Amino acid sequence: MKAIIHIGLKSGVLDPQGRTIARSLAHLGFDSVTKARQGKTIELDLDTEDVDIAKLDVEKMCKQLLANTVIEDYQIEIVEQD
Amino acid sequence: MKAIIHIGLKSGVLDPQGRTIARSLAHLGFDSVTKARQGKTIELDLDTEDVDIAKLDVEKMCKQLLANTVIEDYQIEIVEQD
Amino acid sequence: MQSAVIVFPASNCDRDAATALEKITGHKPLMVWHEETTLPKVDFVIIPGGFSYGDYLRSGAIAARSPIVQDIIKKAGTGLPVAGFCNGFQILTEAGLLPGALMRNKGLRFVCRPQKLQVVNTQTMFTSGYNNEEEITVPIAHFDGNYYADDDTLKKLKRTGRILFKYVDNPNGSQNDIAGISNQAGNVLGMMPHPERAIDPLHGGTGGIALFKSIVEAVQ
Amino acid sequence: MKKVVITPEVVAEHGLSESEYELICDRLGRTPNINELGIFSVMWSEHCSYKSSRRHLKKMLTKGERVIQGPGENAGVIDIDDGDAIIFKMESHNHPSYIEPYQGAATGVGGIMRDVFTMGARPIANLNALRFGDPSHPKTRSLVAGVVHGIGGYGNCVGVPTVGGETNFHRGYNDNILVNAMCVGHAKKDKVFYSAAKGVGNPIFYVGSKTGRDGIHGATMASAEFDDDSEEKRPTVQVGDPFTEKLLIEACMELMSTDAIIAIQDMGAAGLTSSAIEMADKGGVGVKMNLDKVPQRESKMTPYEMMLSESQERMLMVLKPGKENLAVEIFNKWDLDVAEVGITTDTGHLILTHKGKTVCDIPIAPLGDDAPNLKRPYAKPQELETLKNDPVIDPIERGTNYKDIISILITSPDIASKRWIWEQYDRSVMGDTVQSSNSGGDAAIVRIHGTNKAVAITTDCTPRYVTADAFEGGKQAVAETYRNLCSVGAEPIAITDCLNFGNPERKEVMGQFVRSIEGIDAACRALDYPVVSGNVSLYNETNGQAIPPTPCIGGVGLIKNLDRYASLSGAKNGDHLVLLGNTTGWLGASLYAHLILGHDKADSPIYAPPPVDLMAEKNNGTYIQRLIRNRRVNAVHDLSDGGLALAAIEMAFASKLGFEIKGSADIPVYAWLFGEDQGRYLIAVEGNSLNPILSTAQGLNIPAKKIGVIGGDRLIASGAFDLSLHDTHMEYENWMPDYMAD
Ligand SMILES: Nc1ncnc2c1ncn2[C@@H]1O[C@H](COP(=O)(O)OP(=O)(O)O)[C@@H](O)[C@H]1O
Ligand SMILES: [Mg+2]
Repeated sequence: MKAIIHIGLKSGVLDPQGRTIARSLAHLGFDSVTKARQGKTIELDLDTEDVDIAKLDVEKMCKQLLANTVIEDYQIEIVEQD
Repeated sequence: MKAIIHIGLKSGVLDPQGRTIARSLAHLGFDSVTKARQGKTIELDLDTEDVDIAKLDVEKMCKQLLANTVIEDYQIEIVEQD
Repeated sequence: MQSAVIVFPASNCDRDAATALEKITGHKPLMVWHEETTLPKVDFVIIPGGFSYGDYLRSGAIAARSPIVQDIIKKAGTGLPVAGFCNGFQILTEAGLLPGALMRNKGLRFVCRPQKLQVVNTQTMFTSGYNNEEEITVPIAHFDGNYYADDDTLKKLKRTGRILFKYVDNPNGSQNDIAGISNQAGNVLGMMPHPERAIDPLHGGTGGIALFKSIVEAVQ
Repeated sequence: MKKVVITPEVVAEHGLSESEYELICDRLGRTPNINELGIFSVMWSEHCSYKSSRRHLKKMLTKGERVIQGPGENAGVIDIDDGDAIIFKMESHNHPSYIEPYQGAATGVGGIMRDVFTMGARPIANLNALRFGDPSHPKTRSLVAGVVHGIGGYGNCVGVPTVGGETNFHRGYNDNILVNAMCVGHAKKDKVFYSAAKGVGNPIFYVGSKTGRDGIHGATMASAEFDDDSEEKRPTVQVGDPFTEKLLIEACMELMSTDAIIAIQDMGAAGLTSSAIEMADKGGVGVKMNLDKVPQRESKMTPYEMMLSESQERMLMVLKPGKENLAVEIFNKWDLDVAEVGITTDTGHLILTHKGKTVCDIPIAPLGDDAPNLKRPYAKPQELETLKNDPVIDPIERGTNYKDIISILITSPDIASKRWIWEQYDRSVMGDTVQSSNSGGDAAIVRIHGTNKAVAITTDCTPRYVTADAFEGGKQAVAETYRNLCSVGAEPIAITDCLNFGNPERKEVMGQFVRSIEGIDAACRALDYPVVSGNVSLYNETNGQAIPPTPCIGGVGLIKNLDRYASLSGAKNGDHLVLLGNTTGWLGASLYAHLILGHDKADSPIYAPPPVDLMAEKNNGTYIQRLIRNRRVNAVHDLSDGGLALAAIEMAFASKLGFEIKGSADIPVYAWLFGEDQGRYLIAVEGNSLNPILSTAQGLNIPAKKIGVIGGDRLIASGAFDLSLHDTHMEYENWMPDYMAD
């Protein structure tokens, strides 16, 4: 099984990277871009059968290590392997 | 319209960040994790109506700036705003 | 000899590079702002270290797309000597003037230390002042100095003598211990260590002096 | 936006007492609205008003021959000759660093740099004084990793070398870590900028980043009423943007090179509120601002939010009329926000308008004049016993051997090498770092660009001593910085401080605070070494458990000629080792007592820390400076934690040479090796210098004695230990990497 975790800054938190990317795209002439935000994804290969257990587990991982909930939000996506 | 760009290291390129995450999770007792990879997402707000144009545009942005194709792969996802 | 140092937003070794150039060549370099579209007439260009654009997105990525770099790409193609140190190296790879990429250090930490290097090829305009296989000490200070290139590129770099400096005790995971490389034509150098911080016995030692002297010799 | 009714709960939420609230109503002649209440509450908070500490800080020595500006401005300014000035300050960012170590520490570094460059100085060096909990505490490792990463992440990007600092670990900091950051900048004496907004009718400019809802503290209930989902939108931790900071430095420097600026002030704690009010108050003017002009990052921001936001990388300036376009051009060039937000007036009031309405109108003077100035009760210190050479503390009697003792000391978290930390800091950017953490030296040395002179900088505090005796501990912290500066050949000039304590409402804590200040002041006066800036951080306490009192001192000295300086790394084979200063074998509150005798345990008796003889301190330090200037010494190290044994070992590590030393008959060898008598230096000197040094010392009344020689690859103390230099060094180097590894 696979878990994909999307981590982004909470809304309202300054995102200097996103801001700089947006400006730089504008400089390059991509004027349709009104805003950019940067986040990260962490993809985990999990050796579990049970989706529910996996979800709970990954939730714990996010809280304990992967995300900093003071400034970040996260979303978990579980993908059953093909 | 929104574009979400997922950028990850090409397979074969060493991902020390991912490795460290996997190791730290194991240390915390999450022994179901067999592998971790870290990537980034860039979310763009686009002031365009046309999905196809948006796609082409974002493709260009990726090639010109957002991804370094020597080491990175990217995937573009276009989301029509709700 | 007339030289130029390019200044990007949040370059921070621009002054160091200028100080080194002035000390060794006796001439103050021109400081050229990144928004300029053409380089003034110079014999040599330094792309300095620092955190251009905060290193946001990827180190060197945004700077590599600036107007001045487009002109540098053009002129480097006609033989203008260009050297990039640290962030400058990252910019040169992002701009495609040098092959490969600089990834996050293997230890996932910024490293600043006096670093032993081996000069691998002394038959270049940047290294002629060194002895073959000479060991020098030059400070490093970077987060993304882990040099990566695919196998073919690595082989080619080696075969054509384009690896100029190697680390003794690899600090960042670079492939083949690569610390600095040149382009095919030999007029573009990129290296992670900071030779401009090694020109003064009181600060960083003197391991960088020969590099600047080699360049002066070559362009005069 | 709903109108907020000012109920007693709302007042209490703002941390204002009933009497404070009455005073506000009295001064206004009416009840305040929510914006006004918010402004009073932050201006009268402990952080801005120094209400518990002000009366005590006032006692400190703040004047001296070289002092251009003492406390009261953004940072202190001292004269270092030739038209050069050094501007410096230290500040805490403790709580934010505990909540979010990376961003907390990073914004701490950003904030202190702004205090320095707002005065016209280009930052040339950063230092950091860190205190973490016990290494075995589950949070410690990730806090260390995050804080160090954050300090490096910010300072490295801005391109200012981080040249030194100190790091302690103790269970007393488990829930309250300390992150104190110091910045030193250089300016020309006639180009120093101040914050007094003199003159009426001058434009007020806002520059830097946009304002968001960052770090708006407290008052959650009251402000929640503005907007139903404002709570969710309000991050309590600010994110730092070093890239913008770097641009802000360059833009400010560019504008400062013209004559456009009348006054300038960074927006630190309480952002726009405190910067506007402080500038107006100092200049004796009123201020009128239109909040619609404030660059905003988010939509629908209220006046309350704008005034209380702590968004980073922002400055407020008063310009000369006619210079507006110049400022706009420069800030545009650097891609920064710039906006004319107001004007200075003769009303003496702070008037704010928003969407055409006046949303605040308060007299400025009372905000400062009436600010609470509390007289908190404090406990008297306790009597302590002395501990010197009692046979029960003899290691042999206790059945341990010296090899193990050295091993314990050398791998103790406070002593072990901090390479893991400082290798993450760019120490050599700017090309003027002569000595930094990697020399293991006592003070960092940073050259003034383009000259042959330098400043020496150090931070010190030994909380172990302050805990036992706050007065002696306060003295000692100052004296140790003095000694560290003398050790590199600098003339100590002035200090900054960062006073970290628990809850001042507790008598014992207030006692520690007051006594520490008295100790600091005693040392400053005796050493002619004034305080020019500083910061107080109180309430470092969780569940009634206060941190060990930690008055951290940052000392700055001048090296007039870089041809003559010293470090602990210059010892040569065959050099004589000479111990300067009085040795009695004082073991109370020593590292040996804590780690080997177990005196750190909660129930063990508290012994007096080594007293600091300030006369001797001055005398000895002056002599060391003279020896270095006359090139009489190859290496110098002051004696501190772990006494002579550790000083000699550290010198051996730095010089890559062993030693052989021998004690005297009158002091037991363990007390001789590990006693922490103050005011002492270990020096390595060549043969022909030995006798002149000893005899001059005698003439100056300074105890001086040859105790051994440098050379070989063994560390030998007769009657105690004979160790491998290499193995001991590895132990010293490996503790921290091993600890951080997993
Ligand atoms: N947090 C830190 N940042 C930078 N340097 C540090 C830090 N902690 C310790 N160091 C460096 O490690 C060395 C030893 O520190 P310390 O034992 O406190 O020195 P001293 O006792 O001479 O004041 C010094 O060079 C100091 O600058
Ligand atoms: Mg110490």
